[in-house]
Amino acid sequence: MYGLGLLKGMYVVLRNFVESYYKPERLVTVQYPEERRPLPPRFRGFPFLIYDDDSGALRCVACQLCAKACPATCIELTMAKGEDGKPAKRPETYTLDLGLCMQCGLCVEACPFAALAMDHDFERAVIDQPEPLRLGIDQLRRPFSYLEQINPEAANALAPKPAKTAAGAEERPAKSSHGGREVTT
Amino acid sequence: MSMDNVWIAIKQAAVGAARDVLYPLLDPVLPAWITPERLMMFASAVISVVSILVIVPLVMMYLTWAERKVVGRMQNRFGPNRVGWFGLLQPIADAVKMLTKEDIVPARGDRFVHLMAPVLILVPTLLVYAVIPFGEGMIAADLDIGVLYFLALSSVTTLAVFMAGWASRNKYSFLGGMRAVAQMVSYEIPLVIAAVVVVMRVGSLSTVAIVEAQAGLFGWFVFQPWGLFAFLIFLAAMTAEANRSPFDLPEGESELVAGFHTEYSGMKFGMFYLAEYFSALAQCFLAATLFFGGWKGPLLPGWIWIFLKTFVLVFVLFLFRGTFPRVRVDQLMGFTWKFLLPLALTTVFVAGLTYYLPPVPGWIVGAVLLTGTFFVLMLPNRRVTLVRRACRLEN
Amino acid sequence: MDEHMSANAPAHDPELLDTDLLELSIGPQHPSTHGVFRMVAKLDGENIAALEPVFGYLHRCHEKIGESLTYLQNMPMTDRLDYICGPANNIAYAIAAEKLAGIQPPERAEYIRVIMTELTRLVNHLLLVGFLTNDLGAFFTPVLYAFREREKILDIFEAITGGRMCTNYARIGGVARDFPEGITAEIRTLIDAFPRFLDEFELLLSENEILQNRCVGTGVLAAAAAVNAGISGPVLRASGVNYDIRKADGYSIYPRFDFRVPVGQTGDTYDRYLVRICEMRESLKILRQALAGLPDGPVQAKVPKLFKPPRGDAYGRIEGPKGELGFYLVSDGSTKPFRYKVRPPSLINLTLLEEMCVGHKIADAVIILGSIDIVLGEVDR
Amino acid sequence: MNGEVRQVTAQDLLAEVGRLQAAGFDYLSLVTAVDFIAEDQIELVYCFYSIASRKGPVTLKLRLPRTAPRAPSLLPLFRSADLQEREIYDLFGVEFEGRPGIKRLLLWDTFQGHPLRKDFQPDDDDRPVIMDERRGQ
Repeated sequence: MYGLGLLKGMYVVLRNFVESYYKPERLVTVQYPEERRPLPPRFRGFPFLIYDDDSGALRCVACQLCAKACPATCIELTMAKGEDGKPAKRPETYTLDLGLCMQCGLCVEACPFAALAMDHDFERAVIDQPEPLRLGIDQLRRPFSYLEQINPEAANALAPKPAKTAAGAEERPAKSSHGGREVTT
Repeated sequence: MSMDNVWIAIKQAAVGAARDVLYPLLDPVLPAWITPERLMMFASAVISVVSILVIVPLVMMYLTWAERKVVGRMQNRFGPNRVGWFGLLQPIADAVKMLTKEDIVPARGDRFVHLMAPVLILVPTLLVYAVIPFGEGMIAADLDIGVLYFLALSSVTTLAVFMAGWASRNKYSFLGGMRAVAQMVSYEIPLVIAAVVVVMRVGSLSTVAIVEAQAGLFGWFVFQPWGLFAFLIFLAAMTAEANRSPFDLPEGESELVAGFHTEYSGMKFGMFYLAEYFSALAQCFLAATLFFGGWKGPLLPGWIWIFLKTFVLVFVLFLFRGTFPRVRVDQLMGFTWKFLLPLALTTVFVAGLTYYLPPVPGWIVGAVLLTGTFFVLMLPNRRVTLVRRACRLEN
Repeated sequence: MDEHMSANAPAHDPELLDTDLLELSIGPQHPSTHGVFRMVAKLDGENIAALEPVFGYLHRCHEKIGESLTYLQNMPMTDRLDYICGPANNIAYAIAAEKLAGIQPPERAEYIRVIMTELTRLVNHLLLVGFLTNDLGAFFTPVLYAFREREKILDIFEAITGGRMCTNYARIGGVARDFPEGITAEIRTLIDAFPRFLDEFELLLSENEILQNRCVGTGVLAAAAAVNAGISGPVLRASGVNYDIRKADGYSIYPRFDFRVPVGQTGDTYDRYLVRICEMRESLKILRQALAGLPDGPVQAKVPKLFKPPRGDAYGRIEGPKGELGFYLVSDGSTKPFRYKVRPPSLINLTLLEEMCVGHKIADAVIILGSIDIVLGEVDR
Repeated sequence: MNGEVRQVTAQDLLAEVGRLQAAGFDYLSLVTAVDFIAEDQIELVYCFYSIASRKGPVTLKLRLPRTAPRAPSLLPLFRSADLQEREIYDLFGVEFEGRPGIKRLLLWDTFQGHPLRKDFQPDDDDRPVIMDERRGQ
């Protein structure tokens, strides 16, 4: 009969209409600000610098590998000078340009010292824009405990090195599926 | 004083008050020829006009809210629920938005015609509510040519749509305007013939008489074979008249951007939006009056019945909007001239035939004749036999 | 204005009526051109007398940028090509680079890649069928049903790769990270629930008279013309040509899976719609077999940190959701590709757009374009 | 390059393609160009596949001088060459003979230069390439 297909269509839509009142999978809207969907641990926001909870020292040794690995060249950093004028193994300035960063995660994979990880903070909308989009060290630093909280799997892969940080990067635990040596630049 | 004519009592009280209180108050000021009776007549006219102008826009505003909630639920989402509780203030928010938006007139467009089009589309759709019987005796103007008045006015909107299309000096709106004229003119005919079927059986054009003729539950015309088919034709033609879903070609978003009201913004666009809902609501009211026995119905008072029936029909329009893709222009024309019109003519013939036959055999004869024509008429239209095509799976 | 189009103005002889053809520019700012694509149509009333596609509104010189980035840095760039099928682009680029350097990814990585490509095919076809009916005028209802399912798949992508659409997941020699725990169970529930959704979708659309009236017989593409025009993917198969690169090349581990290739009969818009629905069902079959056979082991082959492929060139291609997605890489021995060429299925599928649209109405041109399934990121690169 | 690779010259390109087409390679999948600036040559690469017999790619390579590259167009034989040749003309500046006309595919018509050539210098490093007329004023 000519109109049968139209009636079937109306049946499907009516069923969706009626079932949306008592079946959860027929009403899928998540009311965003009030209800929030849990973010998966591997979610890639903007990168942040990790510092050890106890010593408070940044794990970054200013080796410029992340800056070279970034496709969008959005990381600039300079090595600090020690008291005796010799270069010290920590960054003096570390700026990340949010306007260029596309959150691809290559910097985290390129960092041999596991000083970088991906944040879960995506609500960065602001009404006025006081500070420019370039984040400095103080806005980028986060404790290691924060990483354990948002991305436990990455945290145990980047477990803090038992030896002193300045002793040069000796081999970290071999099997680490996240970041570290195997991945090519 | 049953619930049925509570409104009539209120009106009479108000008119009485106008005579007793208002007239002595204004007597020194009024010119001599205004007698109390004339003042009462004027007061009752003002009351019915004001009541329509208050109730209908209110119902219409919450019709837009209901549409977005219902179509939302059909699509597994909530629909507006941010503005006010359950989104109830959404229509008010829309109205404010429409008022505050900048009102753009296209540079080389025809300024006067561009301004007149929204007026010409809104006024007739409001005038049309004068003949709709909201209840026992609750009708603004009980014209004895009610249905004719309704159909004549509702065809004026075609002109306004084309004016809008032409004056916007934009190719898309021009195409939209041309489509609108073709569609509305050709769907006017089945609409009128479907109404004529009922008028013929009742013998009067007055909407009140039509409702009176549908006594009792099974007295509704929709239970007659010819009444059912006339209603189906009326439903199809009504959807096309109001430019609503399967036939929303004049404002086909996907191809004509926004059809004839592409160049309209601010309150002018608001008036088109209002007019579309007003005419859809008015035609649902008329369908309820013609085929579902207006205010007739057990238990509940009359004016609740007509609103219930109209909202059921409006829900059907929402369902159309949520389900159907858009028909193409030539299929739209083909559907009217090759399917709706012949079917409408046979319905008129069957209605006339069964008038002379006794009720029960008449019903059967009518039903057989009409379903026969329905299937016969489907053959030329079924250019596409129901395609049961599945793709062959190879490796 | 050029003189009267007497040659192919079909309906009437312009000299008699001295009419002219209305030139209407559909796009680049148009609700149904799936991005910034423009068609300049010459209309005779509602019928289309001539139609000329205009490209380039989204050109970002992707291939020039590719030449100034290293092989790994190009990987996140490939997400932005056909931004609906992120993982498929990554995997196609990885396959091409591996062919260039002769690297063989481990077993588990191959299985993960098949699973990700097939999930991407589902995402793409869901989006296409939804928006095709939206162009037809079904006001967002089928789209939202399709998006409800697509969101589930995007959540899986986000759990695996960290990004919903910009996944940056494949690496030269394997994939970036292994599956997190519990994700295979999640994929299995998705696959088990999917056929029920597809049946409901077909019930809503496949026998809908208005959809059939509009789609059957519109934009017919003959098989021979399609092959000659280099058209690939579901559009080619809808015209009756049984050519699927997963079967033809047998690349990666597809020969191990038992699945069929849906082939249409007449090559009109309705066939293109049906082929995609059947392809979704076939993808589910592949996903079930891939999940069952998922081995353990590493997900990344031993690839040096500074990846320097030997001199030479390689053309790697996969059966992307839109057609044959290929990468032609020329290496001069440095860490950056000397030439980085993308073979865009969306662009080449548009070769015969004019022939398919002429004679139809504007409303048909819109759904023909919708049924070809183009994404402007890939067309303009 | 996997599959069979053949070097051809401009003169016998059409004959070679005709032979391939006769041999069942009816699907021209890829047409692209590579700018070998060191050897001062532009190389056109054509990939052919056979639909029926599902045989692998046969690649034809054609070397052209970099200064005024001219190549016979495959459009009369393969419609799929249409847009790809327009793109090569647009980004590499290779003239194609034997086709009704050629227009830039991606860039606007008044754009000067061919961006994918190795020696292409954009107009202003920081500002995007400005259109010709605006520069005229």
